[in-house]
Amino acid sequence: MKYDVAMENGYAVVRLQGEVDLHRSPEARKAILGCLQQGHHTLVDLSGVQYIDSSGVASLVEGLQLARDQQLQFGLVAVSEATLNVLKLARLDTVFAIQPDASGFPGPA
Amino acid sequence: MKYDVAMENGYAVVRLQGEVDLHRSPEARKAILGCLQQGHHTLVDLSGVQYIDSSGVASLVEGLQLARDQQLQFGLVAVSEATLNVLKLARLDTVFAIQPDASGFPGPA
Amino acid sequence: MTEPLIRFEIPSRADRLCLLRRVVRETIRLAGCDDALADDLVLAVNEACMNIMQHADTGTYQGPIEIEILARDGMLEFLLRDYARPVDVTSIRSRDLDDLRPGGLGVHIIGEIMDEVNFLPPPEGRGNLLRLRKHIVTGVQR
Amino acid sequence: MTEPLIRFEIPSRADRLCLLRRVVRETIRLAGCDDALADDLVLAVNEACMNIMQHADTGTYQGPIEIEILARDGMLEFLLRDYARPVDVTSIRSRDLDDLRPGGLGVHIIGEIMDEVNFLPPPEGRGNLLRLRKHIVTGVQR
Ligand SMILES: Nc1ncnc2c1ncn2[C@@H]1O[C@H](COP(=O)(O)OP(=O)(O)O)[C@@H](O)[C@H]1O
Ligand SMILES: Nc1ncnc2c1ncn2[C@@H]1O[C@H](COP(=O)(O)OP(=O)(O)O)[C@@H](O)[C@H]1O
Repeated sequence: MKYDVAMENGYAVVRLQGEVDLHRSPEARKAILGCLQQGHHTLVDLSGVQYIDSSGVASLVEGLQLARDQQLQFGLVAVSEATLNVLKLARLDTVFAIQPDASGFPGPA
Repeated sequence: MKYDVAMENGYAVVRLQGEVDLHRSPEARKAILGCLQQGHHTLVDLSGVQYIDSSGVASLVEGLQLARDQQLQFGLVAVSEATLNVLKLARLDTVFAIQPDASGFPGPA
Repeated sequence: MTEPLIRFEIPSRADRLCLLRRVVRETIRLAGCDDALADDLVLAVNEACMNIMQHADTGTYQGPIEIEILARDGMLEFLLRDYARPVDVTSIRSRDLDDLRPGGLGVHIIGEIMDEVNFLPPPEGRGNLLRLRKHIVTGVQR
Repeated sequence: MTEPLIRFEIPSRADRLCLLRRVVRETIRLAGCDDALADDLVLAVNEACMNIMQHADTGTYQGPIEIEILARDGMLEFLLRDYARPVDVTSIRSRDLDDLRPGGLGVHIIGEIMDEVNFLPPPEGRGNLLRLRKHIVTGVQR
């Protein structure tokens, strides 16, 4: 797994790539929570994620929870098929705000 | 592995595809020797061979020997990189007549 | 007795899950699984190994994880063996998914994907033996 | 002691070589081998397993073949274990390649590809333990 963070349309966009598994999800988690802790509305771009396991999904859930606590926006962007499959298995596909790309989010108020 | 046999330009052309290993090379051997036993000048098309081991190479050597015994022509066609690598390791790359395609052979006299 | 397609072992370390997934995938692809089914089964086996890495001996287990994959009776069977203290099977349950919190997803995911999930008595009375089974429709090459 | 990347076992059957090759390839790719080197190493390990299938117990060996792959000291190491009668090491030699005949290529190919090829005393005094070693230049991920 690798990731980068960019500012786009008022959001911090964390783009994850590769395999987000127990070994590598702590990095993803840190990147996501880091953006939120800095007060950014945050999107996670999952287009390049070939594999994600429950620890990776847990990092996304943590992001969502922290965002709610801090009254920040949080969403998923360009969710790969592999990721959507796992979100569905975890019954989380309707819990997250999901858009094909960052422009699908209205931009922070 | 799978194979087919076609007549082309006066040669029987045995086209091998896939992985020619200890498990599947007996079939390749039978196809090659079968053509020669029927008195055909024979070419083996290796363009679709992703893997060949020493048992597959041994089948080619048997073909060459039988061809010599029977005074038939025998050659290799469109040798894949994987195959050429193994022929080189076995120092057989100069022993076989090799052409990019069947038309590279002169046609039986 | 059916000969396993493969038996292999990895250390109980998160950085070996990547290889585990590749070995499982290659094995079940050769056994006739299509990509979508392979994705699911790889995920389920990965989750089961994660659970050993995270929870066996309350997270301290350092020993090997042995995996055996068999194809028989129209079924793919995955046997996962560890040498940790026996798990209290009643403690293994999926949480209520409506209660949004990170974690607690693995057991649920395994159950969604697999047809049967059972802890068996381990062969020499040590450790744990988890059996995951999945009926498959495609012809399985033996 | 270096933990192996993987330990696995296949039955001594030609129809399992395909899976062996895939497992070896995935393992050494993760360890940093490029495609060309992976091709060669897969071939060499395949040839060594073929030899067990074809020659161990004069061709009658039915037991398992155990394979261990390690990365250490800038080297990839492959340990192949069988439980056949000990081989007479002096009988294992490559033939004169100028003498054109089918067969007799495996040992030569293994020697061409590998940096070291050795029979070691097997751990519990049974069977055979063949060690193949290859120095690699790329950084090996542990
Ligand atoms: N191999 C195991 N050994 C011991 N306990 C386990 C094992 N697998 C699962 N458990 C127990 O089952 C619970 C639920 O597991 P799971 O659904 O994977 O969620 P999580 O691992 O995130 O807690 C774990 O919290 C743990 O208490
Ligand atoms: N694992 C083994 N057990 C017993 N004998 C072996 C083994 N490996 C190789 N040999 C011996 O070495 C010889 C050369 O092997 P090889 O070069 O692979 O050619 P081939 O297998 O075609 O004879 C074999 O014929 C056999 O006598």
